[in-house]
Amino acid sequence: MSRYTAVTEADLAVMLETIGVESIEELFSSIPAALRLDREIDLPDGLSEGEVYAHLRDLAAKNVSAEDEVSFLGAGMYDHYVPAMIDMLLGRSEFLTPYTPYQPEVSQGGLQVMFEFQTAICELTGLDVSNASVYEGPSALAAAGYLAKLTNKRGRFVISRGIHPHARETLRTLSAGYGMTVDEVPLVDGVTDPEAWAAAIDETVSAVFVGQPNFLGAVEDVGALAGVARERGALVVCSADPLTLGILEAPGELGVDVCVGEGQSLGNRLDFGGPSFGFFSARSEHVRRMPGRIAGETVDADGRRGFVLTLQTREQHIRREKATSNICTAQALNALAGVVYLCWLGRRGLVELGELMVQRTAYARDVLAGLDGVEAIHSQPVVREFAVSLDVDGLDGVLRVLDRCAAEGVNPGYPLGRTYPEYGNGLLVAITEQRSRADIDRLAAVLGRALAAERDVVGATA
Amino acid sequence: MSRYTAVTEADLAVMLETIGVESIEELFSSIPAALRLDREIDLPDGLSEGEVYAHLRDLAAKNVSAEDEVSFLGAGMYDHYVPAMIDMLLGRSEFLTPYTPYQPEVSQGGLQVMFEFQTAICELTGLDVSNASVYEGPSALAAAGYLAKLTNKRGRFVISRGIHPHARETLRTLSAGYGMTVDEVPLVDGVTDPEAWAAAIDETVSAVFVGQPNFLGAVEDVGALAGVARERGALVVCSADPLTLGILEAPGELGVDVCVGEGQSLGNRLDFGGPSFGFFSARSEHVRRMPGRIAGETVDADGRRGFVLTLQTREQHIRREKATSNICTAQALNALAGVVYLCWLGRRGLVELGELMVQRTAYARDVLAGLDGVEAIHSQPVVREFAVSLDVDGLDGVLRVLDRCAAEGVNPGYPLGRTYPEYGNGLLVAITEQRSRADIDRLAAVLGRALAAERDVVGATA
Amino acid sequence: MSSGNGAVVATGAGVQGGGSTETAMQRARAETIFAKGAPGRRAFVAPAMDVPVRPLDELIPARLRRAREPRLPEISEPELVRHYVNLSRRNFDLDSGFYPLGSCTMKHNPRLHERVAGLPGHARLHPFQEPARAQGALELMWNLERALSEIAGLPHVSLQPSAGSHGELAGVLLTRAYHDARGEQRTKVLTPDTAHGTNPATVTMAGYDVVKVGIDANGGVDIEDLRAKADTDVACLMLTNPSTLGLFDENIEEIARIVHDVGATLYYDGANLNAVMGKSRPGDMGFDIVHFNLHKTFTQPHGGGGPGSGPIAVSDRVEPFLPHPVITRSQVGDGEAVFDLDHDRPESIGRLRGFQGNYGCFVRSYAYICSLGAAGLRDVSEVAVLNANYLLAKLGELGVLDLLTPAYGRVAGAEEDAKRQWGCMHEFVLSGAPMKRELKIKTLDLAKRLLDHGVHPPTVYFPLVVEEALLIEPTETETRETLDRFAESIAEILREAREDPEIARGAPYSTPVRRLDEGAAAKRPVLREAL
Amino acid sequence: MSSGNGAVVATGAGVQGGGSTETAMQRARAETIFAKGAPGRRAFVAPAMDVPVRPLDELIPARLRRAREPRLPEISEPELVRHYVNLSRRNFDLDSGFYPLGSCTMKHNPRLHERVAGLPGHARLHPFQEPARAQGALELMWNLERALSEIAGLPHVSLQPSAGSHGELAGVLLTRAYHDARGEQRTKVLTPDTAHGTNPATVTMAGYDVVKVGIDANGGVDIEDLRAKADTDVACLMLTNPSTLGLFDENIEEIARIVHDVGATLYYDGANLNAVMGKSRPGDMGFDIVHFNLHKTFTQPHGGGGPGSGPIAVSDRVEPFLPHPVITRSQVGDGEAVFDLDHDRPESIGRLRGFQGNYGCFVRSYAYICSLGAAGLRDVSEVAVLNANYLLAKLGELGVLDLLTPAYGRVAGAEEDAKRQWGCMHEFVLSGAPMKRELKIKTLDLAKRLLDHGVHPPTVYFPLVVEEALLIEPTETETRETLDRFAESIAEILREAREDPEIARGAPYSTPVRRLDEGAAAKRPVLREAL
Ligand SMILES: Cc1ncc(COP(=O)(O)O)c(C=O)c1O
Ligand SMILES: Cc1ncc(COP(=O)(O)O)c(C=O)c1O
Repeated sequence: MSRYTAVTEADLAVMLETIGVESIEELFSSIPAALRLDREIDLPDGLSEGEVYAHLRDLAAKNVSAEDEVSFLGAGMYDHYVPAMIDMLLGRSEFLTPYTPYQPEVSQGGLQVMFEFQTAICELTGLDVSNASVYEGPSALAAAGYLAKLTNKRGRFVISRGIHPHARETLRTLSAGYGMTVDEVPLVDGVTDPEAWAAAIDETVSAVFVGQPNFLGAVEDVGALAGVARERGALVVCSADPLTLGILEAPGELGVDVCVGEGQSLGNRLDFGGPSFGFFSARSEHVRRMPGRIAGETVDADGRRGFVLTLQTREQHIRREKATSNICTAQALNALAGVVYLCWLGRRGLVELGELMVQRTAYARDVLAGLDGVEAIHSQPVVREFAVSLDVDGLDGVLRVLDRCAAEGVNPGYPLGRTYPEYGNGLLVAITEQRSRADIDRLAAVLGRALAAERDVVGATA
Repeated sequence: MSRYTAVTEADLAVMLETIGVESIEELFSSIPAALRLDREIDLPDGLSEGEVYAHLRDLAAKNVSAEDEVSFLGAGMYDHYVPAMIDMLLGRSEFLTPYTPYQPEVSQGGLQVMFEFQTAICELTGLDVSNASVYEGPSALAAAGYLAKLTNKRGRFVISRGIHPHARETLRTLSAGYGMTVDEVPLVDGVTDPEAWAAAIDETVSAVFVGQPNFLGAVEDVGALAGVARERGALVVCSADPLTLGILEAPGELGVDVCVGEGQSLGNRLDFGGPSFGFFSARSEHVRRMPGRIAGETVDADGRRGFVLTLQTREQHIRREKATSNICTAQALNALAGVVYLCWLGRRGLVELGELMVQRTAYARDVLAGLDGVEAIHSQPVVREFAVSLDVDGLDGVLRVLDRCAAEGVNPGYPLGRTYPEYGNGLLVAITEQRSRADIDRLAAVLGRALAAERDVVGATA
Repeated sequence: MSSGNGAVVATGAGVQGGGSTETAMQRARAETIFAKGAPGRRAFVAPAMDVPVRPLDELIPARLRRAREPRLPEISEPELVRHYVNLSRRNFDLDSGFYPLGSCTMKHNPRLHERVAGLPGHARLHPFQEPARAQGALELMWNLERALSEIAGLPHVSLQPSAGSHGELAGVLLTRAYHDARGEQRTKVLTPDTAHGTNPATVTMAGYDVVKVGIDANGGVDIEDLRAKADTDVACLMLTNPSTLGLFDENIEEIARIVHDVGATLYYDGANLNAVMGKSRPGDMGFDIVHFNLHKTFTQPHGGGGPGSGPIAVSDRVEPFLPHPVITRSQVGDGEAVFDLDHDRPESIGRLRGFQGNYGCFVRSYAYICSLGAAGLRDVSEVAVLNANYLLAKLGELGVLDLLTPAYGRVAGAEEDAKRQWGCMHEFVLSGAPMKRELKIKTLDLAKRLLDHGVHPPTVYFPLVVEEALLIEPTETETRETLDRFAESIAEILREAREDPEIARGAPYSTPVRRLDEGAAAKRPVLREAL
Repeated sequence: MSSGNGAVVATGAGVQGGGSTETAMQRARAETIFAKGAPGRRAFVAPAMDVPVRPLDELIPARLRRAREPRLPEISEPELVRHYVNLSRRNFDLDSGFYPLGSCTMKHNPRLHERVAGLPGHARLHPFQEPARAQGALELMWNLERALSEIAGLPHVSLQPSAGSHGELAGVLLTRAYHDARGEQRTKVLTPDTAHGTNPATVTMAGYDVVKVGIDANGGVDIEDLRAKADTDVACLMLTNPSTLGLFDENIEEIARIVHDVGATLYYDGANLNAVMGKSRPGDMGFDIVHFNLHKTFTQPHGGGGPGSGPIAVSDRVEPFLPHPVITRSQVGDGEAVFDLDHDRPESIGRLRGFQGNYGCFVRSYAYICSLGAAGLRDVSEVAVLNANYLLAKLGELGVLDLLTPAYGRVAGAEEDAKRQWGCMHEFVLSGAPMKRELKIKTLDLAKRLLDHGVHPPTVYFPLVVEEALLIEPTETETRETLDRFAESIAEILREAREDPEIARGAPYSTPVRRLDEGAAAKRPVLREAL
């Protein structure tokens, strides 16, 4: 008997007797002898619950989390406050432990949550239909590519360089199998270059991809970009930051066919990158090519309202090699957090939170731009994130500045040079509602000192 | 509308109209004008959830908890590991948010938990009946005194000085009202002085009180002490540490009438001293004088087994000034933690945990006694706690040693001089299963260094 | 598979073409944890024995050791979790429905409070940690004391009492210490007929005699009776205001004068503080001692019957006697404030319990106060009173008040034809006497039938001064829709009872068990599982 | 008071003296959150606007801003909590009962895992935190990779894939990269008829053609068919072993030889790894690529359909193509080990998703491995197999197997009169065909009737190769009593159906809703609330 098993000696005797074997080993006799391990696998001994807790806590203590420093890191995942109610709901066995609602009669809770989630996502994006979640942002974008491919069978994708670098790469990886070419359109003053965009799109293009706001925090003119693509018969995919959609126009109003995105900022923890959820919404004409689970409304034998998984003939368990996606286990629990978060914010809260971010971000942008050695990378409107460049020596210089700030308990943001060589000494700064004016002022002070120190050292050694 | 209210302007209009008043203020008109506040009370403005979280987290960070140091503090509350399952169960709305089960048909969960709790406590203490919890250890002891007073109407209590100082004092405070004299019997070599004990007890004594193990960690000869008291018609009350009762004889087997105790060590957090629970068990002849809620078994209209609050004619809501206690709200949720913890340990686990504590404590006692400047205060058998004296200058010297150790992340224990002037340079050290041999060795090293440093300084200034 | 029937599968018979569809699982008898598991099973795994093992006999003599193991269950972790999760589902709770249990203030319990109370810096803080290393906890307690003091309008606070009745005991013992210090031997404590049971019970435990004071036609203290009984043997008058009838005693100033004139203290049972926060203060009314129920007014979750917390606020004259330790704050210049515990309180009544009180509850209630601020707390009381009056009016609109009549609370000076005849503070009492007479169902039947409507019934048969009483406290956190639905449920039950009283008398039907035989339980008490 | 019926009050009609006792609340229609609340209500309160406010038009031009607010609910916090708590109670879950959903490994989810995953040092760690300040996370991932590698018997691991099917896609793309690097253009991937739907779906998404391979009389891969189809156009064979029939393919060595001989890779769908941990390793069987389902074998809770995590382990020849970043460990002398993320992987297929994978799942599964250790993991598989075989035997004892017949799994060389005729690994498949024929109830009816017995039905109608299939996986965390009770429930349902098949056909009866019309939902899809 190990930690979570329950076979006592008495049980074992009865069970072997009932089965009609002498030993457990006999049950494994279908495994060829040569393949049966004749040793214990090489792992440490098991531990008591308290010991495992202590070990995992010690590992946690080796990380500097957003609980430990004043962090302005964003770049795709954001340190928004997760209301305590969400922890409670996600911790309820009834939501935490069941699987996909294959038996709707005893899964009305999960199914209704999906239905509510779909409604909320449609409201946010302004599109007709939503599924019940996909893995996360970048693979959601790749899934939109696959939908486009299934729709128009064309062979080329055009993607704005303003899309998150992970998403661009995921699209490349996952579309390589079915043989797509992926062309990137550069940015100018922080947004997708409209001329290069128009030039890149022709009738061979299956889909175009634009981020809103883009990776540099800039608000794109999605409507204009979409217009060009639609004219040439390409599907328009927008990857949107859902928490900006109380402020920014709904993609569905701007000619977008599919709106996807990363859901982490909606009530999900940072979790070093996952699990979170991706959302996937589209115009209704695409519904039968959508990936993943979709909940729908129906009635029971007594005429009571109820919910079921529906349109399953799209899915792998029914259609197998003809399925519109291979996804099976998705991110139901994270999507639950998402819809609860949106309801917690509520209609007005979404807007108020957006306005708070816009104002504080504008303030932070001004304050940082006022520092010696800091310059804006672009002048576009932003919601909660903006890009500056530091007057230091490329990525390494930025990293040294970040180290100095970390020593003072401040994390100024994401070093853009990691993924954008063209902004080698760039810094991407995110302002969530958890970063107060005092925090921003502290950032300015600490960053200012760190920059001065870095330039002193570099000056001295030069 | 504030944070948790929901009256919109539209609601307010309808509600006032329905009531037939013009304003909310009108509803307060029965309060004499002179007594109505004409200002807002003087408190800071309300905060958002995230801000309150941050404030409470900052306060938490100003404490050094058992998560932050290697702590050997015990002295009545112990840093045992609380299994995660308990947090989950206590966090379930169904256990967390209802009140006392006044409506048994929709409270079978809570009532059955009480019934199971009572069973577990009876098994631990070896007594016939248990209630469903009282506040905590010391007031449980005082409640036992009140039961004795109700039983035999005598006017004097005799209490061992080995009982927790808080419990001794609580007994004095709470029995002062009904006019009891409380006499204390001193310790000799760490246990209740049997001669002084025998001398103190006569036919005027209502109840005697002994701790098991006592405050110095020593195992008392409860049977012998009880015998003397019973001969003279006094009720015998034992305050027992429940987690030692897998090792030590059940008080019920030793002539004890009432066994009470602090339940914190059973699956409850330290919480800076509360909430936890007190348990209260007794021989069945005392059941109708017991304080607090008691769950009993019965059947429903269809003959189904069920549970209800019973013997309520003891209680304040029925008997009022004739009640056997004034207790109303008790510690149901903490008692739930207690019974789940006991089931988690299980029959064998309780004993194994006890054995681990006994062995590690013996080891620690040896290792510390081997240090220069450390001496045992007594030579009695112990389970998880023992007392030593440090060769320093009284309580102040001990406190300085503790400060030094704290700076190295170790908390060696409780300075006995705080409550026992006769052990002015005493230190009480507790070894839970969370303190490994490595931790004990670290304690020895750190304490050794601190002692040496203290003696150097004192020597130098002397 | 578990006898604790889960949420999803309901108990009880269904019918299908004549045959019962009930399954064995639905019929199963409730099994306790002691009936589950099997010898040898376990959830707990001990940490490794990492020290040299010595024979137990050497360490603890056999005669002191346990001869027979306690027969605790032997059960695997999965079984254990299922048992208690399934048990939980047999409880009604505040997070699933309306819970207008009068006098108990069943308001919403924000989850934020559980989160902050669970921070290891609070939850794993040892109560004997040296004050220098527990500054955050002491600061929190200081801040909470200051807030409660301001709310009560009394300068000094002790957080120590564990619940309301513990606070009452503290208060009466403080009264005794106060009189003792003045060399007076008083013997009586006055409590009105509407008092909660804990009041008289406390008086007895504190060694005083209870003297009851009648109530007048408005449900307030009968001033004449009070005057007659208030003599110099009286140590204290204990009062709830608003009273347990949900009514503010308009004569409170006069009452205070009478009590103070005979040198007695005036004690405020704060169970109903939810009605007056930020609107009126006990200290200003003349009270000397107030207890708070943090588990009511300040939303510490009720936990199925605790934990609670019952801090007290007192006037200057009572302060010297407060339980010790008390929290102190000192600050040099504008340096950091330093907090400490002061045990050196020579006149103190002493301790009421171990350590510093139910700190975990302080964290929650302090978080609540931080969230709401002054205006928020005032809003709480305003909406609590608004909701109660609305519900009362709504019941009137639905014609319910003919059968469930308000016993007290006629609005002073209301015209005959005024819309508003009845008023209340945050709760109100109805008498089911007419209903019992006319429909032949008792308040208890109404309560049980309410269970089938998915609500927790109000407090029943309290206060004792009202026949067939129903004490309804909706709290401020409920919506108008919820109040409307509750009113409709009551109306529906009365309608139904007029047609067929047997339905209510047989209720409930949809609960995990049907009506339970409490008499049998008391007659032959079975108080533990037989093993 | 809520349309999401709570736990305690069951839905549906009762009868009392002829009249229905059903209440309005019990009859209420399920309402979504969008139907609740009222304009102006709110749970969220924003932090104070503490910076100078500029006109929004100055910051974001009106034409980019939203014209019409999203119509999210407007609801108070108490209402919101109640809505979702009540909804939760309409789910069946693993903590309340038996959940033998074949192929899904519904094992106990220890709460320790939720606790450690929730530590802020893990839960609030930003994925772009500099590796130097995320050493704990990287060390954890490294340790987990090493453990999974040892379990799989394959040297390299990537934790990146988000679930099993994502791991499959990674695996097939790795296969493609592998062949590409060798200059080979292969076009086909083989999958046996027993394959899970994600296998062929993955193949298509990765741009290959699916070629189906038949199964033999024992449910294993039909070796002759395999030989016939295995040519040099074949890039890969995807296999589940034990298969979705719960049977270990005894010819695995031969299969591996055939596949490798044509230069293809052998992919192991690790969904059934729970049968063989510490007993046998895919790497030793000859597999090149393995995916794990942390949400099955390593007890990441299923969350109602995720999150999951699908790490892959691969052989040396596949390693160069692994998704980046990969975790590296370096150590100078016996200094502290330093962990880093290596993005410089020129042959990598690239990323499959953002960041480093579902770290929160890694924390849980790593805690699980730490708790169990080597012997514990072996015990898991041994008991998983023991429990499945016991349940199968128990069903035999109860005479169930005449109507629900094992389709495959006859014990090799069992004498005619041997007790043990049928065997399996950790799960087994029964065919309901005889039951359908003789009792006129389908597997679906049996499944729905099981709901009234308080258990979640097994997987139904999968694998496709078995008519009226019922795929039963009890897992190792269930007790013998639970298995016995389940077997008795099945027997009882069959007995009942013999008397009256209508009962099963009309089932369930005791659930929050009765059988749902899935056809109608698909025909006229209503996929969101109309506002
Ligand atoms: C009016 C009144 N006074 C006192 C109390 C006792 O408070 P506690 O239960 O906290 O001891 C109550 C609790 O129900 C009450 O309603
Ligand atoms: C045999 C088999 N393969 C693959 C999968 C897919 O795994 P996932 O749901 O994690 O994508 C499953 C899941 O049900 C399965 O049972």
